[in-house]
Amino acid sequence: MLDTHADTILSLRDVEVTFPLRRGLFSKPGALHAVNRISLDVQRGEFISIVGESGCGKSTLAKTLLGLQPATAGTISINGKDLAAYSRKDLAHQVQPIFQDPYSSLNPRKSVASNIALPLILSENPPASEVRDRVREIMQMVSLPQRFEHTYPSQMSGGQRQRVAIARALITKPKILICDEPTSALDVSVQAQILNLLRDLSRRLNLTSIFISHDLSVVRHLTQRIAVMYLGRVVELGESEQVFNSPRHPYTQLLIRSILPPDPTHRLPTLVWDGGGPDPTNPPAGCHFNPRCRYAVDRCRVELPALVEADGQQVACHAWADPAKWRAAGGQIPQLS
Amino acid sequence: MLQYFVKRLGIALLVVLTVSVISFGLLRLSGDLAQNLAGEGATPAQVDEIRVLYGLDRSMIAQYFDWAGSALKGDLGRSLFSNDPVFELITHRLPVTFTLAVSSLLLAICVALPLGVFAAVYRNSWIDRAALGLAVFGSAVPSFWFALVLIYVFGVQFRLLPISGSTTWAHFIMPTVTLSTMVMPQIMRLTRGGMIDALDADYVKMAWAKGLNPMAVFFKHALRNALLPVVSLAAVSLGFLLGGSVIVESVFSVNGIGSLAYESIKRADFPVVQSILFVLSFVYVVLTLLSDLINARIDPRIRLH
Amino acid sequence: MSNAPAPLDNMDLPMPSPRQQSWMMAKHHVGLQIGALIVLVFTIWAVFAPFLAPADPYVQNLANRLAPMIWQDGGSWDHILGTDGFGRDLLSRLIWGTQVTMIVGFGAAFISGVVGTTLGMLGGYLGGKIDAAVIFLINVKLAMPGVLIALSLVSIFGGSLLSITIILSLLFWDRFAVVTRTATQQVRTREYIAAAECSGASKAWILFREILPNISNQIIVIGSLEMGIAILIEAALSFLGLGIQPPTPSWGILVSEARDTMFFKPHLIVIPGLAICILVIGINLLGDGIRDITEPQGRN
Amino acid sequence: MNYWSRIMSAAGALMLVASPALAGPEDGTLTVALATPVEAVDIYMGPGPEVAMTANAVFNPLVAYDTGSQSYRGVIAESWTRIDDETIEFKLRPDLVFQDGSALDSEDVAYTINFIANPETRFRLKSRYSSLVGAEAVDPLTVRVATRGPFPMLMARMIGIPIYPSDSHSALGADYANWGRAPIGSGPYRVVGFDESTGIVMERWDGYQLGPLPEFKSITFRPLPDRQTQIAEMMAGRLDVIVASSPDQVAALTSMPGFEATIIPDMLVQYMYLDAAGRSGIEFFSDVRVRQAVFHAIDRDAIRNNIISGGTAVGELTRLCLPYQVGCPDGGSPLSYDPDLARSLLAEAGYPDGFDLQVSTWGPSRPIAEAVVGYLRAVGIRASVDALTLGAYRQKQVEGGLQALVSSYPYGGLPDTGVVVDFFFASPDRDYYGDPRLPALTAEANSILDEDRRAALFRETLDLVQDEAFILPISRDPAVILHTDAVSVDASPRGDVLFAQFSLFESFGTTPAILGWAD
Amino acid sequence: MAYAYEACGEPILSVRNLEVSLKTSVGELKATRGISFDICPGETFAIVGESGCGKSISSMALMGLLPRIATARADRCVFDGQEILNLSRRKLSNIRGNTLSMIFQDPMTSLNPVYTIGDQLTEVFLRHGKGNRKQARERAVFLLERVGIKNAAERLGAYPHQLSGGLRQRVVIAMAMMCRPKLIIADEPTTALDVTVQMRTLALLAELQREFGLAIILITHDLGVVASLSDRVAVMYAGQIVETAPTRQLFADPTHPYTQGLIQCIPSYEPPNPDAELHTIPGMVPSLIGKQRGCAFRNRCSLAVDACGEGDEIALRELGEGHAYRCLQPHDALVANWRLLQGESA
Repeated sequence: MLDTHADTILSLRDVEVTFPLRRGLFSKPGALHAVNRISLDVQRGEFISIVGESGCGKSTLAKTLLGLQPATAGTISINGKDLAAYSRKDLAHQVQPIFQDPYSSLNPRKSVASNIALPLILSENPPASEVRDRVREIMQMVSLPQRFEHTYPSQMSGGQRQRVAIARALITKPKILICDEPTSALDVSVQAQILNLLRDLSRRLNLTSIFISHDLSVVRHLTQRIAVMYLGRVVELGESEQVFNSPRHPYTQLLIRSILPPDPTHRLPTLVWDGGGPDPTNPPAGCHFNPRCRYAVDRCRVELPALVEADGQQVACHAWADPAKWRAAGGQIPQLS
Repeated sequence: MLQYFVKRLGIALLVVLTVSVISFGLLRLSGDLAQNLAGEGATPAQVDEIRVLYGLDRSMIAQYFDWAGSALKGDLGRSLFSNDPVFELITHRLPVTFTLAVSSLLLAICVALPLGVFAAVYRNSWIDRAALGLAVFGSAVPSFWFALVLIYVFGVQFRLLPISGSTTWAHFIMPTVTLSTMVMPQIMRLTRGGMIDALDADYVKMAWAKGLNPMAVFFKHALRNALLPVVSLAAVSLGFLLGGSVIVESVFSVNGIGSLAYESIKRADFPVVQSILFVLSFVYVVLTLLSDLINARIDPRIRLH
Repeated sequence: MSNAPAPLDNMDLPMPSPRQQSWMMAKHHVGLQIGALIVLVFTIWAVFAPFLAPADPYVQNLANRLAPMIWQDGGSWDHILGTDGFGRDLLSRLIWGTQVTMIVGFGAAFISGVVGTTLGMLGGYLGGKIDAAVIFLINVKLAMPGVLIALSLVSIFGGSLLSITIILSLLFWDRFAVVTRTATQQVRTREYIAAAECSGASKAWILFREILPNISNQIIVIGSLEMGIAILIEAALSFLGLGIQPPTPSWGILVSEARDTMFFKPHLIVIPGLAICILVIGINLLGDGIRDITEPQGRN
Repeated sequence: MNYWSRIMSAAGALMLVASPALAGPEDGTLTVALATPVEAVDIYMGPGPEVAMTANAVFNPLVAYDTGSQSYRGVIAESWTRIDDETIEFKLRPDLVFQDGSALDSEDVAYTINFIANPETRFRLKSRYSSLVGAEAVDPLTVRVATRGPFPMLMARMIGIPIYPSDSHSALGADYANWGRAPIGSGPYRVVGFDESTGIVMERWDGYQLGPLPEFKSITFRPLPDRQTQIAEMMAGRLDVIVASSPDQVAALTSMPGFEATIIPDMLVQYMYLDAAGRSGIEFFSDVRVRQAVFHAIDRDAIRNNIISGGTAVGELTRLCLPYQVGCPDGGSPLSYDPDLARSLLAEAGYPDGFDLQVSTWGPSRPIAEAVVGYLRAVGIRASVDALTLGAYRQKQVEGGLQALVSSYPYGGLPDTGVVVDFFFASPDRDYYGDPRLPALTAEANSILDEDRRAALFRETLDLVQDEAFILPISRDPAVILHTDAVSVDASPRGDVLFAQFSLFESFGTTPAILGWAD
Repeated sequence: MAYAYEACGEPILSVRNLEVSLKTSVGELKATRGISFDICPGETFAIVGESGCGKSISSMALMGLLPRIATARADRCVFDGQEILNLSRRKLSNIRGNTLSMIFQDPMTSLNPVYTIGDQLTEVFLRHGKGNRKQARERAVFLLERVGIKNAAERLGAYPHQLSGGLRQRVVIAMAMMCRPKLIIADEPTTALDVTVQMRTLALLAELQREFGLAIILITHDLGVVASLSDRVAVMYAGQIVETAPTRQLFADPTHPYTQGLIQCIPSYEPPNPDAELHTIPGMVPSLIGKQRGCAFRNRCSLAVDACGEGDEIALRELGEGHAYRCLQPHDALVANWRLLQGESA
């Protein structure tokens, strides 16, 4: 189903991450499927987004890609080599993170320069003069003035800190950048600065970027491909514009309808309360989205839909597996109204 | 909830068991009990006889299981010194110490809780400074010294209070006051800290925003949340007071478990010492379980854990 | 105006550096200053005891027992605070006692700090079975009545400076462990830890280079509190006769020795008692002050 | 006069004017402090001075020792004869009864002796009685006591063996440890209240047959372990009698009106010995000059006069034994205080710069050890006190860990020098002298009954100890009774020694009790 | 008058020149520098701005919930005919939760974890003497059902941690409605919620407002929220209102350079041009510590001139129909700038 492209840098096959759930002394230990059989190929230089609400497993996926959280099943390969086969230091040259919270992503006890230099020292341990030069070089690249070198994170604003975090991620010249909601804690005006910087750098350095976000509107501007996750599974995957213009999965449609544009003529849709966010420890049977889905039929409550190709997009929805048959059975095709 | 407590109970029992093994081993390190029993003038042959008579010639493990086996049946052995059953010695003395410890804890709570609440409510005011000053002084004054000063002032100079013994409630006043200074500062600080956190919490802002009066905000909304660590500390403190009353008991000649332990340590009466350590750790574990239960009453999040 | 990289020359630093900020707060923190002053004075006493003490604290003169203080009838400049029950110079014993008291207090806090911090950090960072073991150890420690254990241990191993210090350090490691464990758990979730892990940092590097500096404030604060308590407990053990052994001039021993005469020569018991009290107050104020000026939530 | 002292004396004056002692002749009740709580009024279960003080008021032994005439005299026994080397026959006084009205006869004596000699009964320090084989009632007033081999110290031991009523004691069975909470004896006081916390209350037993009735209608023994608490209670008027534990306590209280101290001499012996045998791994004490140097360095007079309560009132101790003890040789001259000589002896022996030394001690000898250490430091020996609990001390002693010991001889009051040499030289645990002559001499002295030969052996032993500087007799240690002026204390030599300072309330024959009301 | 757009008779809340300052270890921080506005009954008034602009602290000042280190003063602060800023604590508490209530940002922390939601709902009703316990319960059930919670009567016994974030915020909204308030201050009511939940919560607020005729002060940083919910809006920057207008007017004709930049920053406003940069506002918010001069935005403004740094503050310029802005530039120049910005991103 998924072709391994010649220039695939990162490849996920049926990746699963489960956490044991201990409910009580006498009950059976359950399992939380944070990431549930995800397969994905990322091309070199691609900017891909993973979108979903809290609890959908996107952050766990990020951790797994960073090697911080071992996958319970499936394989992840980077440059054709299994992630587990990389040593920590080699992996550091392949993948680097940018995290969400600029207030916790820098060590407050270290100066800006030593925060930035850390990956370099750990992986290459070059002489001090080289460290200094490379720190200055990378600081310039992210537009941090050199006088910030000896300041501490607590003296800086959120946007400045996030630049430090980007500099730190890039100092080892990694191939892949994993950005876990890097702007969600920032003000809009600063968010735009950071987004521009990220896009600019990934183009200039030919980085492969995986951008994780809960905000579809942020993602639309940046990325070439979008994967939408719901309760540990990818429910829709496709080219960015295509997903935006013709979302297939009811959940993607819901997400797009939830965007509030800065347009006073746009009125809030009247919607019935659908119970809100799902409980990842106790996902519903069948299609996980079925309790919130207005198109759901009996089949959706029993059978888990597979990810299928539909006009260049991939969708995990029974309605799109075979629309004609679905319609014939009295089903409605999900539409972005 | 039930499962949670079953698990806690299991760990608690394991803790008591470990404590008993450690104290048993520790005290056996201290040397040959038979030598002590026989006295200074005894010949080696006499010592050997005593060793056999008291069963001290067997292996440590056998002795431990022997002791632990009887301990389960409530028989903690006999004092080497007076030959009294240790269980009786302890049950005679425990009530005195328990009265002392509980009254000290109550006094400490009665003073520290309101003080902590008001210190937090009127942060940086004179009342806060006074409370913190009291806490700093209380945690710095050596209890034995404080006890002597009390004796001097109230016992000898003004003769308001009896100096020693544990016959009437009046006898307990000075020991209680002294002992409570050992835990009062901590409870005060913890209450204050918890209250400050609670008062800054959104739900307290919400309570103000609902127009509730200050007492309802402080005592209904803030204090109950601030109370969780205080309850745990109170349980730990009670355990600490039971084991830490030795100095106060000694100075005020209160014949409690502390002075029994002290006397027994001095004369190497290790079956008694070992059993006291065991009983106190058991009491401690029971107290912490109790505090968990109380906390579960206070905080539904624990209840539904 | 919209070309990347965005112009940043007007970026300024709105905040003073952490060190400047702490220093600014210290300048207004009366408690910290008083505490620091007390600790400094006593430390000087302890370090320079050989030069400050007017007499050898061990030289006894049974013919000149319980000599009065200088401002009492019959007092003399030879013994400014008078002499004790063995005719030894009380002032000298008090000054040398500072050394003993501070060695025991600091030593016990230091050893227990090293032990407790190591356990707490390991439990907090590694989690799982190791954490469960650390929690169990802490529970066992808490369940043992500390003072009685200390008394028993002193009766077994004797009351040398070293053994008292080690025995006391057995009493205090748990609080370090509890605090560092919680603090480590908090710091562990910080994203810079994950960033360091992504850069290939070893566990040791993360524990000692990333986590430890960030919990060091709390360790210092606990350390100061425990040092105060260690001093009090050492004094109490000595008071009960199961602490530091005479003629070593520990303050607890000075109080203990003065018991027979407390109603008649109260200064013998008041002076060392106050010395303990003031030193511990100083240490506590210093610890509280350090926490106030270094804890992030203490700012603003 | 400083502020505190002024307050103090004001308080003292106020106290004495404002409220007279609660106890006193008015209600006939005497209140006595117990430095250690008494768990049972039973000397077998709790061998110790405080227990002895209470037990001796309730029980009587067969015989007592008259320190004045230095001879044994009968108490429950009327007379005694030696049947053979291993047996003595006691004739009891007729018509004696216990406090519960039951007859005191040979059955009770035999029962008591057999109880303590029984290898199955458990109590501490049982080896004291290990030379007793048992006793046998020949007729209601005759009892024979058998010993293991010739046992010259039997009479001395007998004064420490109170007689229990066979019926009530045996009824307790295995719970004999509870005996002391409701004991029944033949002494002048009955226990009417027993509480470990509040104390023991005794009432005069008007049926007492063995001597004049004591003056106090009742006595309360209050456990007060802390020294300053004892003083405070005394000053507050809630206590009549303390057995003083330090000269400062004595000086402090007697400086105030209304309090007196009475000294009863010769209770304990304070001594010091050094590890001449090298058991602890030090070798310097194997040189006699070093031992002499240590002993020369110590000013025994100053210690006695300043550190030992009542020390000013007693003479120098020249021997390890006390003068009233049977067979204690006179003479003896311990090494004089001469620090210069001590230094030169040390230099001569090759230790001009001294050495590190741990002076172990335990219990009440600690201040003496501290003073000794002070003197040793003055001659350049870097000594420190190693204060031990009883258990740790015994352990260290058995293991050979003592470098030097300052201690007291705890069986004071047993009137036989055999007890002394037995204590010091019989047990290998205590042998830090390394001289085989000492145990040999002791063994011989304690296995024969010939008093003259024994005295000669004792003299030889103690001379050897003095010449070789094995043990330094530091001081005789009196008991100082601190009391209000409502109480009188008769400290003259008397015929009722039995842990003498602690038999304050019993009287034998015509001699009244040591304590009484002042006129 | 720029403060009120429509002649609504008596405004429910009228604020003039509200100043809040904080004492910090490094000096006095002027969190707001004289803000003024009126709120008419039944309207939704949005205050929008980035973090630190003083929007939240103003609402706290109105509620009398300022932290200890903060002090507030105002020329006038009249709610429902009563001056509330210097009211005694007792009188203020009679208003709070009664005619004036508040919704906090984080539903996870704004409910007391140790009491049931029923207890917390009825508490405010009983406090203000609106009826007895039974009536309080009935009202609570009614409101819970109204905010879309099923099995409302059962849910009264639930503890907050048993509810999801969206449900909790509904409980908080119901709680604010318990005493039929005239004005609700909603401080970032949906920021902590997931996007799908946010939309539904906002829709609920809009419904409730229509149904009960409430006035709402909506404090937010999200222009999307402003656009979909509010009638009028005030844009705050560094403690000042830099522009105020009816919502449609503001989006149609954003005048202040900051407002323009803010709107332009939002990523998805126009269909994207893959090669265009997002619009940014360079630099960062100035420190509010110490005395401020001139326009606070001048160091980030492309139109800044020397005069922007002079004087105590820039005067508010009226454009009519309740639209006013605080800038030295004439309206024409600003309109031109806006065109330029739009062209650039197109």
